[in-house]
Amino acid sequence: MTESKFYSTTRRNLLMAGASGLIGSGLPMPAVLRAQTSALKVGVILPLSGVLSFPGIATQRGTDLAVRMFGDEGVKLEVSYADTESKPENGRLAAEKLIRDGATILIGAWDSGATISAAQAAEAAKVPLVVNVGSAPQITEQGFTQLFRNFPPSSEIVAKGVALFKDLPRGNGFDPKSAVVLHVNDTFGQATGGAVKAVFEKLGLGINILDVISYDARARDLSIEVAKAKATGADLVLPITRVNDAILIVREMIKQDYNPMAIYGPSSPGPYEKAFTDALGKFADEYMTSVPWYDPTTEIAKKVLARWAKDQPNDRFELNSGFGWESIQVVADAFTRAKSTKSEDLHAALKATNIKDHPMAGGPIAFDAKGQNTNIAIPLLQNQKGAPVVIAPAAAAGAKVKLPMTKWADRA
Amino acid sequence: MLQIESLTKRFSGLVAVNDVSFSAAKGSITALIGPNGAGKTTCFNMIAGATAPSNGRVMFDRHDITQLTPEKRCDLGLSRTFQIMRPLAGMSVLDNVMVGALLRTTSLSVARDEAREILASVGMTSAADRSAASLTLPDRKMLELAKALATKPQLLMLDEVMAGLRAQEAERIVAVLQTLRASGTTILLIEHVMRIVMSLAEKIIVLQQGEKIADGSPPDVVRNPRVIESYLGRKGAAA
Amino acid sequence: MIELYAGVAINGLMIGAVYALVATGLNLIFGVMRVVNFAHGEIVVGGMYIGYGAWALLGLPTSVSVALAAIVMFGFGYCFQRLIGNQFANRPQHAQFVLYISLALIITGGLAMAFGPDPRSIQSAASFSVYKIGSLRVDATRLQAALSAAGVILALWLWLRFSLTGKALQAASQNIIGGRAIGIRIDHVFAIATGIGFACAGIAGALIAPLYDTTPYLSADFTLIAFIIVIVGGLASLPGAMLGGLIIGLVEGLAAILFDPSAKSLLSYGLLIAILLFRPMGLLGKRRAL
Amino acid sequence: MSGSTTTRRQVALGSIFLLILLLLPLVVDGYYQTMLTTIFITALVGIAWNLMMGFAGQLSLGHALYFGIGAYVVALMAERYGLSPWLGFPVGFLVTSGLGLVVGFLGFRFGVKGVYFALLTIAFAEFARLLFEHWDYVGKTGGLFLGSVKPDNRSLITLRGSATFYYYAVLATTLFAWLWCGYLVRSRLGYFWRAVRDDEDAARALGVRAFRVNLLAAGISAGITGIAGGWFALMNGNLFPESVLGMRVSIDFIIAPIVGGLGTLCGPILGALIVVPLNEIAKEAGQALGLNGLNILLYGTLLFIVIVAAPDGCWPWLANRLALAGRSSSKPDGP
Repeated sequence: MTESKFYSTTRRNLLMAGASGLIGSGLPMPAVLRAQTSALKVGVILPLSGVLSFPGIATQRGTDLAVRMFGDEGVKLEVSYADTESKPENGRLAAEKLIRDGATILIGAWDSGATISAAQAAEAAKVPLVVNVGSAPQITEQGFTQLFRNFPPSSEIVAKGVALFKDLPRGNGFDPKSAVVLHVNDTFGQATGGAVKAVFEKLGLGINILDVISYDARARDLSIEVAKAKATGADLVLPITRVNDAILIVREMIKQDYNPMAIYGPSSPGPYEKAFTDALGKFADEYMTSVPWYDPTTEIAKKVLARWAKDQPNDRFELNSGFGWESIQVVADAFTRAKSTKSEDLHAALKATNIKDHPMAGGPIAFDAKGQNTNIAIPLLQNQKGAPVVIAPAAAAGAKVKLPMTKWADRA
Repeated sequence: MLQIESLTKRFSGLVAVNDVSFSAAKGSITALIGPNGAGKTTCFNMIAGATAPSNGRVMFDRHDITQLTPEKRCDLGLSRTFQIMRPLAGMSVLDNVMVGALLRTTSLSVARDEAREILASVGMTSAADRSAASLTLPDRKMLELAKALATKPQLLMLDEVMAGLRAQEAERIVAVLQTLRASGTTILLIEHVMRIVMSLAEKIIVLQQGEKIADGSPPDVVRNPRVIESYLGRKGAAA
Repeated sequence: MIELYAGVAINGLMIGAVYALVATGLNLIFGVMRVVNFAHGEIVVGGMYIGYGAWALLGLPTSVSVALAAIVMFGFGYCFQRLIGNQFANRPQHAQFVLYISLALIITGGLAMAFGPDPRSIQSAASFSVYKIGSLRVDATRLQAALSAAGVILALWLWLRFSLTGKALQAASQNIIGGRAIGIRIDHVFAIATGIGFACAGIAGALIAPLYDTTPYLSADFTLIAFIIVIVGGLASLPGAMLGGLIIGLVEGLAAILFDPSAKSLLSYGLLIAILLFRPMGLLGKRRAL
Repeated sequence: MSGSTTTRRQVALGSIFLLILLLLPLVVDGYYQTMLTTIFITALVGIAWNLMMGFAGQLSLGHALYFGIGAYVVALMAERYGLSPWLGFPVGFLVTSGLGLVVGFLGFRFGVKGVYFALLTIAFAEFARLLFEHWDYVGKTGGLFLGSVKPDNRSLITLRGSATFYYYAVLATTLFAWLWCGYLVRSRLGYFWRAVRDDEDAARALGVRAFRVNLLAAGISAGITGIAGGWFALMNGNLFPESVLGMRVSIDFIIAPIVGGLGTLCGPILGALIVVPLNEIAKEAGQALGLNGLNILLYGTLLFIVIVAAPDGCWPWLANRLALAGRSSSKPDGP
């Protein structure tokens, strides 16, 4: 191990010396000055193809927007992407490729498996890895020293979200006594589904979880799952989904005329997506989720949203693009303070991160000993009139919650 | 050496071999003859273990081998050739013969030497390194024989090895068989070339429509009226 | 609870009928040529994209896109077999396998490049329509798909039984050499069989396009399920494919209720293993084909 | 010239090739080292699979079963019980070769052959995947994660470490497996395998115990694949049922030996050297052009070209070019 590190560092030094020598001979600029003004090479690992490419590309849009915005402010970032093809095991190779290409800081990898895979390479090369999205609790439990996660673990999202849900006013036909969990059976869905059951019991909502139904991540037909949920007669449906399965579930609920008091996906990405509201129209309304979200009241969020509306008029700024944006903000901030493109300097700067103005809701971005940002707020969202709005906590709420849900048949 | 008792094979209602019994003495050459479809090859397959009999027993060296697999029978010293030749097409001629020789030895070099010797005895030394798939028909026949010989059989079963060969090539095989008999190997043949059968075999068994109609020395069989009527009657000119 | 079981059973049978059509195509190709089309699921997905494309670009209804998918996939299958497949008729199994795997990858890659990875779904008022039978609610689109699939299978069966080409196909499936001896143009017959096999898959794809969101990466599941059905029902047996489809639809539905929906295929694979070991000719198959 | 002798030229070229591989980490960085390690793993599984398909003639489409179980055994022992992979690998080998024997036993015992055997192997692999996706002990779909490598890590004990460490470790494993398979193929057993592959009935008539010989091929092939899985687990640090037991894994692994040349010792290595970088290049090109799926298309096209234009794979052709001259593709060749 020591030996190999010796080889790789020597080699990198050799390469850099060679490169600067080359530049030095060709340009009348001192190598030192050149190094100071050179752009920071950032490597971003995302699932840009395969089954996760949908959120992966959304994250990329946010990342690109931030690069443009910080570039306008004079922060020179040179971003290159590596695709994991939605395969977790490709994270490592992607990370190593980016490091080879000169990236001294990494961002990634949207999906938890690929993130841990990439973290192994980052750890070995001592290159910091800023996690943009990735909610598996294990990510920060492996003892990685180079990892910084600006995204909450799923258990925390669920706990904070359900706590808000608990305080929603009851009455007027909304008084749920029972619930059924429907979750996608992949890494994320399984962890979250388990957390939901635990949190509901722990917080004492007085809501009985009747069944936890898991469905295959590749399932194209959820009619049986919904029939099974309907047969429990639960007042609440708690779907842990991505975007397409959420659409399938709602469509099936309409067909089977299943009208629970509420549909609420704690830590469920998807239902706030444009694809969801476009696909379901009026049937998308009143669906609730709790996920990290931007705080539309802040100046920086308004600025980001304005620029987004200009650059990406056909897409919705949401969780993935938001954290994609913030991942660049974290890197740009560390780069500005470190005034260096060296991994170790960036690492030291990241450790001292304290960003107060950032678009996603919550306290300042800062990382604890495990590299976790614990200050991310989780609002409760509800789709209203074809778009998600914050309905809790009250301070950030953009609209009032509408419960119980309107029956499907009455949504003419 | 070999004793067949009431061997019967039914294929979904059709009786291919019906209650056939005969025996072959050690060191003798026995020929199984009969018109096409008489059940010779089926009989052969049951003795070699490739087909399970519906009824009857196969005794080899006073052991009942009716339930044994083909490879076990070969291990006991019972080796056969196939009527439709089955060279191991992906391997060289030498390797083909070595597979047989490796039954009796774990040493590759011993097996290789033995294989070369056997190839020499059937006159195929020059073809040793060729691919088995590239052989001509006579050579394939020779290879079938060589493979079977390599397993050092006590009982050698040959299914029409001489069919389609020119006289000169057939003579070569006859010579090999005579040497084998001299060394004490028992041989069971299926053969159409009556000239060879008559000159080689001590005993001839005649099958017709799955039933044995004659069993005896060549002169006896030739004189048997049923044989003359049903079989030699039409092909007598060839004999 | 009875309502749940009845609903799921009906649902399973309906989707099973569509699966049966997919499997019928696979079965026909195998029955005639003894090759296993590992790209079958990709053809289904191709059919789905035809259904989607016809709806999204031209606003065509499913009935029209089904015909379109049938024609396109038949043509594709016929040409593929004439140009490439026939050269592989006597090649070893692994070579055939690699050929179809490469075809599968080319189709998947091509579709991903053409349509992107995002799921495409057909949405219309009909997406939500149901037939109410007592307290049961039967999805209208699904029922139409099931009935159409059953109709296609029946028509195909009649055609094989009574038409001259159909009889030639059957002769070829029983004895290739014999078929050639009585003057059947084997190359042409093989191409027809592949064409029909692909057309079955394409039709099934167009039929389920309104039910499932289409992505390029769905295909492996379709291929596997078609295999299971063919093995369970019996190779080279059309009624077997129908029976197999219905059984698998039913089994997966019931497994989803009894265990976990995400584990429902466990039972299908268990069934496949049991059939392979104990009744390799399948439930309605008569002979071992290989 | 006989099938089982190694010519001096073969030894010389092989040694040069090995020397290049040994020195390569001095000049290439972590990315290429990992890429090469992936190539070695692909070659390792290819060698194992080829033993079963190319030499013994059994088409398995479910080698992910052994790869995944091997990976899980090594990872579970290391992560749950803190046991060194030095113990994990032998256990993994025993477990996976045992599984290979079970699948083989069921298949051969019940006379399941050809396409049916292939489907049986798929069914077992998919069954295992679904089982693992619902089995708490192995972490279900949540996956199984290895902790990060500690700063005081000693690679020779934990068998974990830098890209360079894995490079040499997997290279050594692959070389060892290659030599072992080369030995086996040229041994008495190897003759029996090829005999059974060419014609099982004819081989049995020559006294070859086809059942036992087939089982041995299945067991050894599965065991080696399990070892490859173990390295994958240590190197990658995370395991998911889908990513090690999935159908895609089985398919990916058999492409290399087919492209390289079935029934040759060097085919799987050559195939891996072609297939893995090609996939990587196609992926990058697809990304640069914004064409989702380009890599899959190119991958498919390559396979198509190979199977139509060079059905015996690339190795026999290359061997001729290098004057390593195999008489027939089934003959074991030098490196």
